[in-house]
Amino acid sequence: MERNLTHIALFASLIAVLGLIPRIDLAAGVPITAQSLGIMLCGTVLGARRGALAVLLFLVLVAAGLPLLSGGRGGLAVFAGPSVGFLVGFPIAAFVTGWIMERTTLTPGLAGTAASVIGGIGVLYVFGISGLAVVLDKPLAEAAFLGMAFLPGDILKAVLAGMVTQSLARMRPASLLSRA
Amino acid sequence: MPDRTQPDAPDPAHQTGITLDAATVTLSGRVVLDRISLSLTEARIGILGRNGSGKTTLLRLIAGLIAPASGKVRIDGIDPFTDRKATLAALGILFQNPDHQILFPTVEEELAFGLVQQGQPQAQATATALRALADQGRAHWAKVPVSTLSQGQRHYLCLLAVLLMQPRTILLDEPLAGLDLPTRTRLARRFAALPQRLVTITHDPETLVSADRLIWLDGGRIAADGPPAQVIPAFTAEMERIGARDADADLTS
Amino acid sequence: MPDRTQPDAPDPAHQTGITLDAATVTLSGRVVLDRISLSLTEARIGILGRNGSGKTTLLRLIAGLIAPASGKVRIDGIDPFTDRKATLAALGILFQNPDHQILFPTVEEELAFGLVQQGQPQAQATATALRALADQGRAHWAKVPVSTLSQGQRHYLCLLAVLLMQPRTILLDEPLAGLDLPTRTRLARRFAALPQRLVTITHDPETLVSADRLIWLDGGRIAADGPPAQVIPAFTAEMERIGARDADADLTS
Amino acid sequence: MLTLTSPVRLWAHDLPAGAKLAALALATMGLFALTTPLPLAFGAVGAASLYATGGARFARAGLRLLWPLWPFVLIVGLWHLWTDDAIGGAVVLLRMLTAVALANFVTMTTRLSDMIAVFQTLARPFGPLGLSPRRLAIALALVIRFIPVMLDRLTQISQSWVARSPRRPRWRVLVPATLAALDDADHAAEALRARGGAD
Ligand SMILES: Nc1ncnc2c1ncn2[C@@H]1O[C@H](COP(=O)(O)OP(=O)(O)OP(=O)(O)O)[C@@H](O)[C@H]1O
Ligand SMILES: Nc1ncnc2c1ncn2[C@@H]1O[C@H](COP(=O)(O)OP(=O)(O)OP(=O)(O)O)[C@@H](O)[C@H]1O
Ligand SMILES: O=C(O)CCCC[C@@H]1SC[C@@H]2NC(=O)N[C@@H]21
Ligand SMILES: [Mg+2]
Ligand SMILES: [Mg+2]
Repeated sequence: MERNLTHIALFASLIAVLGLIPRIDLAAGVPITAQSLGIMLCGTVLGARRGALAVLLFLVLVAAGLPLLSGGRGGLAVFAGPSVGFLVGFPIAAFVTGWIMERTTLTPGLAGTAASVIGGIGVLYVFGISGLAVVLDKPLAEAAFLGMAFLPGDILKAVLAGMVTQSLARMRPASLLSRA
Repeated sequence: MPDRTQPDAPDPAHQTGITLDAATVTLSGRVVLDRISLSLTEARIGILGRNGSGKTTLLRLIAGLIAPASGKVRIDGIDPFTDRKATLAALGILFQNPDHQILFPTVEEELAFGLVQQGQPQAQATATALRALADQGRAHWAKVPVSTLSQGQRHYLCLLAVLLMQPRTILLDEPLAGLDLPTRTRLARRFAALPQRLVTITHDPETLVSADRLIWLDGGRIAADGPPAQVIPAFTAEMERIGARDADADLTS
Repeated sequence: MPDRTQPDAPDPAHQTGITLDAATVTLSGRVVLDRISLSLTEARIGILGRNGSGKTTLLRLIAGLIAPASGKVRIDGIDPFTDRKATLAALGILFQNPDHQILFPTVEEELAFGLVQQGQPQAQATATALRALADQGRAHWAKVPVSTLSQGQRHYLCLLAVLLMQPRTILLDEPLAGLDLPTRTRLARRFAALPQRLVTITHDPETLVSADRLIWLDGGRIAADGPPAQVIPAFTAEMERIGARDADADLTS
Repeated sequence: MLTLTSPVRLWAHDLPAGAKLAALALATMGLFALTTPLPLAFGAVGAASLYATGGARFARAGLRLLWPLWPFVLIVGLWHLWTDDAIGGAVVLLRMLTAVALANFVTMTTRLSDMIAVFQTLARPFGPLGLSPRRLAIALALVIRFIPVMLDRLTQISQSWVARSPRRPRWRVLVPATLAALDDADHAAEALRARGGAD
């Protein structure tokens, strides 16, 4: 029980720490950030429910005013900004990533990459691009065009997430809660 | 049989040694080491000092892991912060906490890593690592996950990893803390047999009686510098004096 | 002035103490403690043993942090694994590493937490914590982020947090390792003044000469159990004997 | 840790956090309901005057928080000029900047602990699902506590790497860092249990 709580909290910290890796501003004010890698890892390591809760916990602290998003941004304003779709999609992306991770029998590495591509890219982009479309008052197709700028980076992150998950499966099998 | 891993390591006497020239280190805006000047050429050097006096920071500075805010650091003539390649051959460091040092899941990978970084092909590095393990009667460790080793065993692995790279100087940060008495005795014996220059941090002055030179750090400055016969009595007396005082005056930051 | 934080802590002599009845602990399928039976009622108890002998595991078992695979553990009649609420009043544990113990970002929150857990309302708990800090001349610590405290200061904070909960027994896992001599002297003095029952793990038998009872663990079993005058000489002799042997035979496994 | 709270104290600090949040939610919905530039401009002027009540220093701090939106402003501006739709561009920019400014205003004038208390209240209905306010409070504190711990770990890991390699570890810190997070989580779980658990 305690273990669930602390794993959720520590992975929320991990997302925050990944935000300190310098960001690149791009595509209409939505940054390229290593934090989406954190979202993927929450799913692949913690599994669906705990992964989503870790992301929610992180978002609660951001909303409460801590500058934990990349570039030291935070507060309620980020939920009114161009990233809002991505932020709303974060916990859902982690959940889907974890859900797939829990159900496939692929090796942890392959499963981690595949789940990250589907959850951490596919699902996340649906929300992120819809958000962009609403904020920019543009058709989805045009927003999607902007969103594609993130694709190369995010594919790299999904591969990394798979590799990290594979290593963890080898080094701390008991801690890979998604496969416990 | 002598306990030497590096039969062909260079003789420390031929090296120019470690020199610091008014080196100052600032961490998060705080001066942690204050214009330290030192020239270390001895084979066995000890560093003493209270918690927070700057011992680990000094070791990190010498190892080139942090840069001085001002002043100069040279190891055998090399700038350890900028010339990483040359520093790897000149100097190895054993971290205080093995958990801060170990990077890889298995013993074999951990040992081979440093060799690959020094330019050996992976296959050769792994072979060297396996040979070193076999030499120590620990061939069966090769595939063992590091996480199942005890604290003392992990500590020992870190030391092996450093020795395998054959640096001319080894920096040891409290190498015996938390180890049991037999392991301590054995490691002390192994250290004594090493041909390299050793710089050792400790809280136990007794383990340094046979050193060539002791440096006592206090609040980021050198409080004393000399042979053990001179530094140890002064250090011990001062520590006892402080220990006898009321705790409260001091633990308050 | 004696250094007591708990003037009204219960007298250990009136407690039934710690009893283990053939308690076995298995971790990842390995038997780490093997049918340990003990009845501890003394005020000062020491635990000795080599790295990996099971000392920390024994403390965690007594504290109810892990359950025995078989056998029974009771603290003052309470099962520490299942009856967490009652155990909080019976027993506190100081982890070896303060960073493994501290849970909250500021000193005040860390101190108040245990009291809230014991049922005090938040406001009252915070007030008690602030009073305790003021009593120790550290009122200015209240809002300080724990990450800016030194290792020794964090260690001290953990001790304060445990004492504030006024448990009848305190378990200490190598409480003095890595601390400098003055801090060690002071903490030892503070421990000596505590009215509670103390169970202390250490690698330094000298620090246990004044204990009432020593337990020497070896490979998950009790190798010796008795007064210091009896256990220390046997332990030291054996450790020296092992230390004199070639390292390889033993570090294996 | 740094927070985004205001350097100056003003009247809005004394309003209950819950009320400010509710007002913000209403205002934001209102902004998205408006589709012509004029009413949106009134909204923007309203937001600006809120900042004005805090004095020059407060207003400057508020403007600084809007700065990260510059790429958004640039792209939207260029795009609408290119598509010859200046009015549409004005609507999007006014709406966004006003909504963000209002949200920042609430963040700047509400203490972190008050904001967290509101979230705890909001979480109350989810108690039966295991999301009790008390657990939420402990979890939030743990996150804040472990961010600096994890940063230290990252430094240690990079130093251990650099000590044996001429190259920087870069992304390779990820595995040891995640491992450290998992181990810290196990230790914290034990420390939590040692002091009564989280129920
Ligand atoms: N990143 C940092 N930012 C600010 N201060 C720091 C940082 N790292 C260390 N310090 C401070 O620098 C001082 C020296 O630290 P150092 O680790 O060198 O001490 P030490 O002598 O090795 O102590 P110990 O015996 O406890 O290991 C301490 O007061 C410490 O608080
Ligand atoms: N999770 C685990 N899985 C398997 N073995 C474990 C686990 N935790 C500990 N052990 C093993 O149990 C034994 C006892 O460990 P314990 O931590 O109790 O030793 P200790 O006496 O406290 O040693 P030290 O003096 O090094 O702290 C060790 O051999 C250790 O490798
Ligand atoms: O910091 C924020 O404002 C939220 C950032 C959302 C960024 C999204 S996550 C998916 C995509 N990949 C990136 O690198 N950035 C975007
Ligand atoms: Mg140190
Ligand atoms: Mg132990």
